[in-house]
Amino acid sequence: MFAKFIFIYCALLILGSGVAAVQLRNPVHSVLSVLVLFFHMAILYLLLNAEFLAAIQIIVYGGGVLVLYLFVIFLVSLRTEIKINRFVTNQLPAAVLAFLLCVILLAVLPAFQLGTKGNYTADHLSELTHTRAMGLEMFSNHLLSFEIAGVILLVAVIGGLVLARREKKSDQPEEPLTPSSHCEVEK
Amino acid sequence: MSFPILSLLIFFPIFGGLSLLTMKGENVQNIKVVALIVSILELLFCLPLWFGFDKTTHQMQFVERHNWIELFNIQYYLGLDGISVLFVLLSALIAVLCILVSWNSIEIKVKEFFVSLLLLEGAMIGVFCALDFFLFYIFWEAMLIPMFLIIGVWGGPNRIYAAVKFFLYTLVGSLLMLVGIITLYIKGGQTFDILALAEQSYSPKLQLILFWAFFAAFAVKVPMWPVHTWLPDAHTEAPAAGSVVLAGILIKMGAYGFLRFSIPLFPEAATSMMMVMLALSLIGIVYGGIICLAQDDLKRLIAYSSVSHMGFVTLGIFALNTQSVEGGILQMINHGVVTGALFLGIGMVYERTHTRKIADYGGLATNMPVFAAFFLVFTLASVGLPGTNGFIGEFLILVGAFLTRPWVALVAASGLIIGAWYMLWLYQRIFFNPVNSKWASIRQLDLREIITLTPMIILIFWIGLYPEALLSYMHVSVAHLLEQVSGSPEGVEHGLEIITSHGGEQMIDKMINIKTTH
Amino acid sequence: METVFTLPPLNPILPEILLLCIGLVLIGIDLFFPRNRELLTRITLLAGVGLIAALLYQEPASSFGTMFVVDSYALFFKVVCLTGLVLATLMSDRYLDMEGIHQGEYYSLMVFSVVGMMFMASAGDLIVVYLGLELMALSIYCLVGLQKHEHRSNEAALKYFLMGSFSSAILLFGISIVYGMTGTTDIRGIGQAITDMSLINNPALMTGFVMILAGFCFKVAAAPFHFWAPDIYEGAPTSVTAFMSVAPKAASFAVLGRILFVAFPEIHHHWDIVVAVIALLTMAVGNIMALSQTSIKRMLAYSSIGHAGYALLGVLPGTAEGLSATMNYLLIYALMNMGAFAILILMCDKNNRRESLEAYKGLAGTNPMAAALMLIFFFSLAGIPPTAGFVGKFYLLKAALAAGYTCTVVGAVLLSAVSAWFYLKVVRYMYMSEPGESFTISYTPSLLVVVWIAVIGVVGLGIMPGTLLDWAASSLIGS
Amino acid sequence: MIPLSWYMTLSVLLFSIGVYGFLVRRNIIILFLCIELMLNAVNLNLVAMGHYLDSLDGHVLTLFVITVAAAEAAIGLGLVIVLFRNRRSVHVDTINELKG
Amino acid sequence: MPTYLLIIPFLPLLSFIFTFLFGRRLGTSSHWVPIVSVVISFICSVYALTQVVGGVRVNMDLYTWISSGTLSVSVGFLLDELTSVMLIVVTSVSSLVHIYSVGYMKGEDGYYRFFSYLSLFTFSMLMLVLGNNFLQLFFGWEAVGLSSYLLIGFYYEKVSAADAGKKAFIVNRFGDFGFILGLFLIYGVFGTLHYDPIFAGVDRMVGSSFILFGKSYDLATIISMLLFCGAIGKSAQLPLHVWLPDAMEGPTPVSALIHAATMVTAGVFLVARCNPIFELSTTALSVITIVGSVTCLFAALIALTQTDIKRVVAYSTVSQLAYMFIACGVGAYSAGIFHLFTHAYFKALLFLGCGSIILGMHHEQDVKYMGGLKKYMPITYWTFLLASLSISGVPGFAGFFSKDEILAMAFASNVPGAKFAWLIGTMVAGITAFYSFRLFFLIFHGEFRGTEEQKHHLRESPAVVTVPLIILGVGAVFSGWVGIPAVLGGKAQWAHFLEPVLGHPHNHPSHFTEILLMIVSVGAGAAGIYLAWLMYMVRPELVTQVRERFGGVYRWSLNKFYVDELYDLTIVRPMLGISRGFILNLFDKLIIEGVVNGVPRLIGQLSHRMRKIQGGLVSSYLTYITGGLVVLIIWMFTGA
Repeated sequence: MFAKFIFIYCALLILGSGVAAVQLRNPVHSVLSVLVLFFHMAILYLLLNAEFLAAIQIIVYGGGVLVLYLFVIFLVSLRTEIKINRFVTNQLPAAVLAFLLCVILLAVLPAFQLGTKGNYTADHLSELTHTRAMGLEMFSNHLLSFEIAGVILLVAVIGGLVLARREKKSDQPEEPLTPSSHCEVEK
Repeated sequence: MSFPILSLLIFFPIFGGLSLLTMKGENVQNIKVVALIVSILELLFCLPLWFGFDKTTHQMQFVERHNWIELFNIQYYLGLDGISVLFVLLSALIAVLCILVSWNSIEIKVKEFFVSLLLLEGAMIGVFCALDFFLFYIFWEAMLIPMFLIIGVWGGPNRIYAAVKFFLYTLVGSLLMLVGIITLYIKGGQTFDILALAEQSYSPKLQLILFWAFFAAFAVKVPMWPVHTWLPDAHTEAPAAGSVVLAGILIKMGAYGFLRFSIPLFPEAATSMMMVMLALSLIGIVYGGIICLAQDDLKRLIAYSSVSHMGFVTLGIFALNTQSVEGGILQMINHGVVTGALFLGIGMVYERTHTRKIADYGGLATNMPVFAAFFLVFTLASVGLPGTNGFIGEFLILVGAFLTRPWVALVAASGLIIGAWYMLWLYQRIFFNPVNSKWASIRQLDLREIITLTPMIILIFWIGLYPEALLSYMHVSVAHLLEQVSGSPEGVEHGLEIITSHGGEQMIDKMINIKTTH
Repeated sequence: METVFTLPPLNPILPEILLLCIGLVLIGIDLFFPRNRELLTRITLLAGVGLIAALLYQEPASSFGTMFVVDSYALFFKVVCLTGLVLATLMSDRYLDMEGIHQGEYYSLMVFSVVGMMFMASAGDLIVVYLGLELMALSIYCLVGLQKHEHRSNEAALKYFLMGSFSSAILLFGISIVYGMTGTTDIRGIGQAITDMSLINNPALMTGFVMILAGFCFKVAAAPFHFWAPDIYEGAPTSVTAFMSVAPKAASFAVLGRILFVAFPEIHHHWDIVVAVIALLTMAVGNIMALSQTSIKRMLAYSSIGHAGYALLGVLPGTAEGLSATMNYLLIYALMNMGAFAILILMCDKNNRRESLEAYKGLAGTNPMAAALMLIFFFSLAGIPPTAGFVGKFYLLKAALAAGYTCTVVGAVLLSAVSAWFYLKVVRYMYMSEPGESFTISYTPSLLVVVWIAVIGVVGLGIMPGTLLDWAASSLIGS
Repeated sequence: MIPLSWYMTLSVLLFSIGVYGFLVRRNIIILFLCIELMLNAVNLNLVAMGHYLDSLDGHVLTLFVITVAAAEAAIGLGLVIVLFRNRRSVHVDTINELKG
Repeated sequence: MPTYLLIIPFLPLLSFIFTFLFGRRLGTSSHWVPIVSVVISFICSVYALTQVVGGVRVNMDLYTWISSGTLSVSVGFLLDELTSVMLIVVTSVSSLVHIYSVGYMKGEDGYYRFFSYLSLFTFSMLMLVLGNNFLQLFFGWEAVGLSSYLLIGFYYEKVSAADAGKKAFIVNRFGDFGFILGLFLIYGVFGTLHYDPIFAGVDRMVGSSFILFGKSYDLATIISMLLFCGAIGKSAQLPLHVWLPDAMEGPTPVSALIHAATMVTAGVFLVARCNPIFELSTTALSVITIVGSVTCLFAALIALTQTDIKRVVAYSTVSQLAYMFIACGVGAYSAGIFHLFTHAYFKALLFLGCGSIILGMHHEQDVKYMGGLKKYMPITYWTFLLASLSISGVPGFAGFFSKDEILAMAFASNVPGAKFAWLIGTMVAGITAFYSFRLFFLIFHGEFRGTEEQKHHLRESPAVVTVPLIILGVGAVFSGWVGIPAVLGGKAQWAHFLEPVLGHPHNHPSHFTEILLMIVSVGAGAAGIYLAWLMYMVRPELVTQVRERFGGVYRWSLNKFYVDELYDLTIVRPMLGISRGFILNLFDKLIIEGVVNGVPRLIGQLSHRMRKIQGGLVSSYLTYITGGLVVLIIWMFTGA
């Protein structure tokens, strides 16, 4: 019962902050409401006995990703959206479609039936602790995925670097690009 | 394993063409000479076909058979029978003439032109030799590329439209045929071997569907009414050699396709669709003829006349008896020779006048008497004057059609009247009537041009006076074909109804298969 | 409780690891020998060619449980992707110079994306699929946006990023549903579970499936999920476009094939018609819209959409034959499309990209060789014999017909006539128009190599397709 | 015990909100946020299912999704910055140079 | 195969080939080869005749021409009584015309061409008559048509000449249309096209009928009618007579040879040759008789008013040919052939006489500008007179015997319409005499009405022209004597000679009736001559009076009963109109091309429209994508 109450509370807040994030004029406000959403999501994870994920949710999402967003918002420092229409023109069809999608997905839910159970029963999990269980899984069964995720992060780093790096040449793109000029640029 | 003569015939011009590519483009004269030599050698290589052909069997001859793509059971399978052998010869001949007629009229990208022409020749011969459906289709489609270029690069003012129209029109048809071919492969025991496929039997419904799928490709190529409209454009815009190849060989392939594929593979569909095909042919004959009367353009007129003449060919083929089918095949050759010759002639005169409008001509017989004489013979052959090849073909077709369905011959024979009308009118407007002073100093035919036209004259009279020379090649094969389609080497049951009202006996000669009622 | 982690056998995954290392080496070289692009090119090429050779001799195996499967199916796609890498690398050198893209990371990103693709091809688990996909996608987002001073490149990258993320979200949602209903993310396990739990007609499963399908249709640019493709292909640097139109597509088809054939074969009767409609729609959109394009790059983008539609024809029947037809087609498509793009790059010079159709007017007069080669590539793309394009299409049509999809095939065939129309348009411009400007193409050795590989491939496979066909046919899943 | 369907319903709703936002907002950064909403919806689904299935695969996938989301954020924001440098705008409806 | 039989047709052929290829170099001496060869042909023909008289009958195949299935047609020769007569007619007239042409065509452009064409014609005509099967007949039939086409259009730079040639060919094609269908039917029934087996087996047609479109037609009738169709075309009978008068655009020797003596009689030859078939159908015979009679009168009426001398003769030819058809129609084939024989000479003479006049008048053909030529051209005058007397049926002249034979047979015949034919024939005998002498008087008597310059140049033609005239004059008088009827003390050798081929006439009139009929027809002729003399010699004002009195009839006659105009209005124009307006513009360009070009255009427009969808906005793209997804989910949902 208590759990249900918490769920309902979280659900309402998640939906509310979700709608707020989508609707608010100021991007900063949106980011903040998403932050609220993430926190309540973490609560739900706790409710589902996924402590490790709850922590990650707060650390990575709340602490990392959203902060990055905020940085960028401030970096591009565009507050124009506060003044002008924050929506693109096809609002109505988009709303209808999103609604339809929602309705259809809800409509199929009753047909949902749970698959074969695995061996991480609640007892087993609480005995192991979630973090340890995750570690075990990650480094045994999902080792490959873990490695790929590492490469993805590497690519993200490289990509972010490449994209965000301001090139010296950027101010004179018209300069003829001969091999000799490459060398000069390097110096 | 005998000498692979057919492979030689197919690939000699192709390699000849490719080796032309390596020559320097500036040295135009050398290129022409080499192309000519290649084509003449090709013609000489054909001689063994003519002399070595065994006329007493319907079996494929000069067969070459190798596995090619084993996964699909596709074979490199070549062979000739009495139906196809003549077309190979004709192709080789026409190629030589095309090179001759293009000698001076092609002024830009000379090298590429002759390359295209030789590639085209190889592909055309391939089409007639192929006994594997896949191989056939490859050659069939591969022809499109050089032909597209020939029309589009060296053609007249509206050439691009014509070239694209030609390409897409035929492509749509061919693609539908491709679907048919694959379906046939699937239903016919996973083989592309035409002869093996012909021995299978298919359900009537499937036959009908496939028949129409093949019809799409062949009818466009022939061209049968109402899918003929690419032809006038293509003919009109193509350079002389292009028109000649188009008229001489390319559009024969449609009719050849009917003979080689549609009829033996789908006999029931062919017989049940006979009336439809005959009706379309009749429309083609009359429609193509009448429309010629309204043409102001020399080449367009001949193009539409091709529609009419090819109507005769398909009429003959689908009348499905010995005379009509043999006539149809012969008429294909004839039309190739005659219309090819007409286009050669038009090419020569166009080279001098640069106009295709009939109204711009007149009285040319005074200034170009030799040419007028040549053209007269072509005209008369086109009209079907006895003694020329045109007559033999049309006569046999009509006899056959008459035996199958008398009224069909009745309608078709009206094509003879219209044919005479537009051809003679054309001849009059070009060669007769008061001399147009513009052409007072027009150049006579030179030796090269006379040499180009002479073989056609010889063929016209040779076939006209001794058609047996060609007919003898096809007798056995046609009988075999008809046996496949109707169970009798005579073809389908005659539709000529004669009633004898007296006596209990059958009064009419048994030789002719006539219904007798009392 | 002590847990002992044992390292699974690394042999099967060795090519990926090697490639990854090459990627890292490339970064290193870029750091320590900056601007020495030739070295980067050579190493990438060496890696690509070496790995292709290595893959041809790799034994089927699996590792990491069932997460990573090396079967000949996977190997085939890996070869296609690596071929894309090699050819694109060969093309890049000159193009990057011309466009002034100086990032040495270009090659490493390309290599990383190929690593992602190889993981996708071998993935036996949806998690690996997802991660491979993202590795590939993220690298390519960067590659597309590499021309930072170019508005179009920025725009393309951002659009690709936005739509790509959106589609991954949809894919993930689908995965989550399927996971919930089957209790596993293992592809083979899903198939097993569907049978065991008789989920064949379950709407919820269908929904999950459709969302996964949509995710991959997005990646292969199948209608109606194709919208990103034209814009991104046009905006991306041409060498990247060439790469994108070949390698990621192949990898996505690899996954699509594996998922459809291993995880969802039981519900084939549900998805075949969907795939048929998608395939037809894709062909229609690609071929019809290509007609009115004025930029050849964009035209090729639409053509690539159209070709995705054809490739889907092989997936449609759910037969081994069909799948091998698709595989075969993708390799052939890689060759002919790369050839066409190589000509596109050859046409560029520093002052003029010559991406408009107008630039091709009279090419046969000014640069006959380039025109002739383009002619061959375009006729092959149009599927005219005796080119490889025809053989590929033929196999596809045959496979679809054999399974009885006659109407779809007829539609496909008619639309292929439409495609011939716009390919002809270029041929027409090259051969039948007067040249607008006279310029001479300067051929660089690396581009010549690309072009000749492509030509030999296109004509050779057109005439002698036997080996390839046998290879594709024998590379089926599980064999 | 909370039924799984509750979680799923919430997930669907959140997902739809994300989709809606993605379709209608102009600001690219907000679009990124909407992606995060959609991914969170998926995550919720996965975690809940993992929980009810007694399986950790869902949880592991969630972890990777979060990782990828972070990586995406890095690259996406890099792209935004490049775009902003070039155009001084982060409105999604102003980037429509490529079309047709 | 007897050599002489080969020489007869093939020597002219060789002469044609030789002259056509090398004539240009020979120039003015290019006539030698054709003349010599045709004369040799003539000699051989005479030899052939003697052989036939001696009882020889040759039917031999040269080689198989066409063979296909059961169809096998040879090139082969049949020499029998009918053939031998035709050979004589053809080669003799041809020889004379060849010789005559040396003078007539002197100095013309294309001199060699003319002679080569003449040789070609001779060859074709000989092939026609010599053939032993229908297809070879058809070969010759068409080949003479070709020669006719070429010779009519000899002055091809004249539009009217070129038109006339074309018209002749096309109108003939209408006839051939029926002819060839007849051949098909014959082949369908008999399985062969060779004369002998067909004529031996005609009995099997008795009582048989042919079904077309569910209707049944008597086999013999329909075959006969179809063959007759061809004959109508070639022999210029109603309604296909229109080409012959126009054919006068050709040089006059051509008119004499082709359009009077030989080619146009091919129709008669055909009917005569096929008499076993025609005999089976009274209907067909009746139709022939009636068509013949109507044409006979019709052409004679037109001839009354024409002023172009060649046209008068041309219409008279049509009319005389009609006599021959009447003969065939009433079953008196030998009488028809007899008239063919005599007509060949007197009509050729008339034409050649005209030619001589035209030569003298410097190519003036209108009788209005002639008159009083008697004193300038005496030989022409006298020979022309002989011919006119002969055609008018003056007793003793050739025309008298043949025409009276026909009239007698017509009178006696039971074929429906025969009596009518006799009536018309007798009437036309008078009309013929009238217009012949009208022409004669207008040309040779009275005052010269041409220009002074013409008058200055008027002189008799050279010997090369006049000698043939004289020879033909002999023919015009004596050719009839080979068939003097019994009633006049003759032995009717002609009929006896041809009997093996042409059989007996149905009925013979009694001698009394025959005499009576002769008197009537000679009376009619005499009246005609008298009337002509009266109107054109004695009281010229009568002409205008009559003209005013019968204004309507006169106009119709002058304008040839507006048949050309009728055809122009009902066939030519509608055809051209349909061709351009309906088939080309509406059907081909609008409908078929509309579809052919419309579909691509539609696709092109679709393409442009669809580009709008690809508007560049990510949001809209995603909307479409989501839309697609929703649709897919709904679809799968409902499907599952």
